[in-house]
Amino acid sequence: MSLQLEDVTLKVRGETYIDEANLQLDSGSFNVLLGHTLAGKTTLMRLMAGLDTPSRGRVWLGGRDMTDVPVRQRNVSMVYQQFINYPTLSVFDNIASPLKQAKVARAEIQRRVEETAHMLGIDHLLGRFPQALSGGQQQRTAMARALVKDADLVLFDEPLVNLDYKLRESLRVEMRKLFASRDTLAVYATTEPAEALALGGTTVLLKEGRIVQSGPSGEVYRQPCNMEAASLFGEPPINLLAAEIAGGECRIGRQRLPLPAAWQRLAEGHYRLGVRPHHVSLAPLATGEALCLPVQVRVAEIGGSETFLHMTHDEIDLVAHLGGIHELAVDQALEIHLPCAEMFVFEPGGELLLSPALPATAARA
Amino acid sequence: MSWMAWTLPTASFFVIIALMLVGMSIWQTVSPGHQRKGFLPISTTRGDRLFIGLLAAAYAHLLALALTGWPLWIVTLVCVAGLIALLKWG
Amino acid sequence: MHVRKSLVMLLYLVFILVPIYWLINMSLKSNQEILGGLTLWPVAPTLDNYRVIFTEPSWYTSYLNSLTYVSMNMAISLLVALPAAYAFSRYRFLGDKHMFFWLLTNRMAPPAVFLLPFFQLYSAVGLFDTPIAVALAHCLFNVPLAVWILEGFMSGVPKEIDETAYIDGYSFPRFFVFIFIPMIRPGIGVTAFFCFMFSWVELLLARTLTSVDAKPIVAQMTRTVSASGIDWGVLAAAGVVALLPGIAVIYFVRNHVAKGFALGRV
Amino acid sequence: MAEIRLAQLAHSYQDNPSAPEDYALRRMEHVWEQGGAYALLGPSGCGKSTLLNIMSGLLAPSEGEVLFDGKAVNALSPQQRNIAQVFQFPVVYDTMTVFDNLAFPLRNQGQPKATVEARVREVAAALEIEPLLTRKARNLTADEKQKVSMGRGLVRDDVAAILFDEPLTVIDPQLKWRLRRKLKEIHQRFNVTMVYVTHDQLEAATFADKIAVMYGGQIVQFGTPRELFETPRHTFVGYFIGSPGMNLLDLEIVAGRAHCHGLELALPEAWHARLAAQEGARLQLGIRPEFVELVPADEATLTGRVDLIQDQGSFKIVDVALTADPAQLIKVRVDEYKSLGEETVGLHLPEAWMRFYANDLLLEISDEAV
Amino acid sequence: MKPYNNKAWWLVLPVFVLVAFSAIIPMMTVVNYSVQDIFDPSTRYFVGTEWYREILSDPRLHDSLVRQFIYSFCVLAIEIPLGIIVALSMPRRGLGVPVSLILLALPLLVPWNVVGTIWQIIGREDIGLYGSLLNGLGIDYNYASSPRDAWITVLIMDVWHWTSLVALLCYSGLRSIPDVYYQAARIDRASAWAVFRYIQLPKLKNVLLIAVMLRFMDSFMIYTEPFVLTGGGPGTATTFLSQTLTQMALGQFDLGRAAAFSLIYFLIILLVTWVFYTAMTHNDDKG
Repeated sequence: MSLQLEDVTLKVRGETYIDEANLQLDSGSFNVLLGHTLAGKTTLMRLMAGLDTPSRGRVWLGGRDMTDVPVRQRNVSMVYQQFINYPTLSVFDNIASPLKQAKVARAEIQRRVEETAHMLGIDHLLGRFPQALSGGQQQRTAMARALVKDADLVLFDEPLVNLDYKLRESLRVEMRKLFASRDTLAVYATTEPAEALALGGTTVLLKEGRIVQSGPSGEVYRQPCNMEAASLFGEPPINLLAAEIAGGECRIGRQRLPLPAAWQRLAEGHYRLGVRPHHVSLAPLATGEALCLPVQVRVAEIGGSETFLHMTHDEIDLVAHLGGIHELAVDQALEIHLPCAEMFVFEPGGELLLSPALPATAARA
Repeated sequence: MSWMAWTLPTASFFVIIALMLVGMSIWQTVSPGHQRKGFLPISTTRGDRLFIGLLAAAYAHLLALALTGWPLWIVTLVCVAGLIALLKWG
Repeated sequence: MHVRKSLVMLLYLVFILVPIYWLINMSLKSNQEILGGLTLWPVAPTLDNYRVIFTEPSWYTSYLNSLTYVSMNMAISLLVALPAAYAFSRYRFLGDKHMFFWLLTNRMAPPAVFLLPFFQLYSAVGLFDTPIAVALAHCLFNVPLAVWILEGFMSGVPKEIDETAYIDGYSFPRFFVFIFIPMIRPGIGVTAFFCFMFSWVELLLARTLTSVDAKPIVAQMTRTVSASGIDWGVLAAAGVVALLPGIAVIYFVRNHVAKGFALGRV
Repeated sequence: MAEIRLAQLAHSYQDNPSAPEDYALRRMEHVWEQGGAYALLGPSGCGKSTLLNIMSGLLAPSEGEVLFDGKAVNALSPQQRNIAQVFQFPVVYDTMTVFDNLAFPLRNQGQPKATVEARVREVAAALEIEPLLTRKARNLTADEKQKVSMGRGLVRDDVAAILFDEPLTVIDPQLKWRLRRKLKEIHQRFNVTMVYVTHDQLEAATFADKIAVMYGGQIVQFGTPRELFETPRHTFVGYFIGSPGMNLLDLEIVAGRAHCHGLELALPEAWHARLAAQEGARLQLGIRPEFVELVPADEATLTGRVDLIQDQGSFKIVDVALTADPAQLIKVRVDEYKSLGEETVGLHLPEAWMRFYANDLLLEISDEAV
Repeated sequence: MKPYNNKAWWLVLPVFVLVAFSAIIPMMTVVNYSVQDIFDPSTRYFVGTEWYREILSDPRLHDSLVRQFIYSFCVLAIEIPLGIIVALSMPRRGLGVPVSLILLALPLLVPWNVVGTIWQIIGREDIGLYGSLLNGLGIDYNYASSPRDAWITVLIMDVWHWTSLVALLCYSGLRSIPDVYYQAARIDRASAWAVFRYIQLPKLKNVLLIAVMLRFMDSFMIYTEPFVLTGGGPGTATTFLSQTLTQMALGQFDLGRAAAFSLIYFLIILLVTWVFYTAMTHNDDKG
């Protein structure tokens, strides 16, 4: 079943929570809402579910106008960030509750609950009560309840955020597999760009109640429509540098650099350059043009196989995500190389002018 | 109902109070008011201001009865004026 | 630190228990011994006082009457307070805060003069001298309290539970009865205790709204005054017996009370 | 400032623990050196918060001792140990302003007014909460509150150690970067021992110089992030560190030689001998996804089909199902521009990055033997 | 943020109807009475605000009002701190919890007239434990003849009767404070006083609001216990507002005057309670 939002706006007492959202999500697709806390992700999902009614605009589900249909009469389900289960019901009864309300036959309930529980690996816990479970098990119970009834629309509101890192990693893969074989429309809210990428599907970028950009996740990541989108989607966030092109030079801070060939076409004036941290290099590039900037090391965060290097150039904060381990002292002076081929160029207003070429075949599984 | 010992003045008093409540409800429904801060030391809604006004009026009448020999209708007039001022600027 | 705390608690419990002990002490004495002089424990213990209470119909029926209206009051209070508390904990609506305060103000009416209107009101609707009259009258102060306590407990339940239930297809009444009420059982236990307590010990309204058929224990006790003076022993025994249902109620809800006190912001 | 030593420490929440499972913390010996930045990493329920609370003195261990600079402090309260602790969820004093919150630990020590003022300003500047100083703490957002909680830990300059219990749980990911960086800078400036509890390996690795990985109430490995990454001493460390974790493949010994899914491994003789000597134990080969190489199928030792590709932006994770055993997935980390279809691929496992485990523990072999 | 939904009124309606029935109708009746001189239900004359004027200048009202305010102030000044101290001293876990809960609740379960009776006996200098104890110690104590002793006895009786309520409410408030707050305070080296001032007291605010209001209202309307103990005496030492009112209403059967009195009484309680309520809740609205 497809979902369409048409000029959906939510205002409560003069305060705008969602501003003219227009969105078309296809049947059977997996969609990620990505944005900071308070960007309006939860609100948008509540509008989709029918828990709230928009102050303006329409919500269409499968071609039917559902704006004023109460949530009970829509076939949706939702999983919350908090582990929401009925504490007085056993895991079995928790999962069975939507089926019981739908008056499904007893044997059928038994079969479907067991099947769903098995799929999520909680079939041995059916007799227990939610309080006796670990966080991961509680959230699996909540997910099972959402999946058992074959809803047209399943909403996940940051379901993994309160779970352990490793558990998150494995549930993420499970989720992808669960939905790969269903024609349910899934919407998943998260604050983590990496999660949005890992889950695949479509990404919708939200900021302050506005939809900034939507499209296939890889595409949105590699071709953000503006600076806002670029900085929302990326962790650590993309480096942004104010630059001026004048007199055949590119000026960044006090630094004057020769103008790269790729940018010859750009008119003179002010621009903003964006470069993702993993494209920043400490060594000169083997191929292609690069901007070379002197920087001072602020701090080097060393992971197992990678280093996050925080630096400043003329009061501008920069981050590099480097493969391998680089032990660098604070205040050490360095030169970094920013490959022009991987750079985004934005107008001062934020519109995208140039972006790196997409890989020849954008592979999708 | 005779045991309730109704009199015309008290009946009209209650009718006025009831009308005020109904009026305030309609007003709030038609054009919702919000909490705000006026000359009163706390931020109030319209309903709060009405309550404060009525309570103050009751006390004003009692004080007038206890301390002065003024005719009560003067006090009542002052209170009505005060109530309106309170609703508008309180 | 802990010693000092326990000492405070112990001293306070002694302060509380001495008068209770004195009551029990008196109930086991004859009137001669009570009035004869100070004895720290019954010198000639007697159960005569209790015998009076358990054999004279006017005594034990008054117990039953009291229990009847107190149970009715608990039931009515909870029944009406549960939905109202839900409304206050989940929604904002026209005049909600004023309504809440108005409910509280109902405890402020000085009972003495309201007795007559009460008497006339319940006579007018034909409820005078029935347990239901007392039960309804006690709602005046118990319902606001019940709403207030329950609202605290309900606010502790995340609203996402409600939404999940609606998403699952529950109607509001089904959700409320089968999901929500079981979740706030401790709160209901605590509320029931407070309703019981205030209704059980109240004297003025209970005495005014009843005469013969529904006479409560508190009114019966005031009749121990006779021409020969107060029958202290029987009065004390009646007081001791009057404590028992309360202790039973606390005992039954003790886990809920302890847990309820732990959960709620009563 | 202090070195913290845990001597023969064990803890059980039961009164009479008998089996090892009864212990939340199994007997351990451990040293946190003065001035280090450490992380205590593990899944939930592994005992890391228990250990933290024992060090801070909120919990008394049932066995063993905690020593600060060689002095046993078991009997001392948290205030006497002079440590600071930041909790998972923000703890602020609602009715105080942010300034008073930060000044609270100093005022409790009776510091002079000028010192309090100076320290609070310094810490507020470091945490970027200066504009909030006059606000009431109750009106802050969750992450502002958490910054205030951290500030209360950082404001005392005489502490023996600062303990962090998953302090960034409530913080937005975008902000986590800045805060972690702040903490690291603060560590470098104040030179105070910091122990940071987390379940997030990235957080641990970026914050700490050395990480203690906990599993089932034990510290299974203590080392630099690089050591944990390159040479996990326990399969759990291999699985838990790295995203995704280490690939683990079962080995069998056939005629004295190590085989993996029917193929004999190309290894020096000494390794075959070493592995064969462990026959009977559960033998596993571990290799990091980062070190598995994709090669044309005809040049490879193992082949498989691409099962799933996860785009992570800067790289991709490819799950390869082995031809010999499609249930066995091997994860490979590849460059963001590498294009792949649903084809059969070859895998090359470089010998230098292969690690071997017997019953989950790392097998080692001295260099001369190879 | 709670959603705005006027349908919620349907849920409040039963409470509204029930309480309106037993509150608004009697209240209206009292207002009606207060402007009339009533001899019997059929013989009544409209007198306007005469009763109010008379009562407001009646010295009996002034005296008992002052007595009442002093009494209520003392009740709050003793019971609220004492209740908090007792709640702080409650055991936190184990068997002690239910045992102390039950023991604490005992005085609350004693019918109010029995409360008076107990103290009437226990305070007697001939046959009561406390009375004879005090006299044995050389302190001249007799609540039946000394106004001061009577007054103190009523106060102690009230403390005995009601402090448990404050303690129970505070205990529940204290239990809702997560342990981590105490841990943080220990680490910040907070003194016991600071823990109380900055952690416990703020969390107790809500329960204290209700405790203060309940205790204020009930103590302001105290009737049964002093009536049983001394009948308001000796003299008028323990004649509080409620008793003055009852004497007027029942003793003199002066319904109109009594009604006016009780409305003035009601207004006083209303104002004081509203001030408490507003002072303690209006901070929440900002948060």
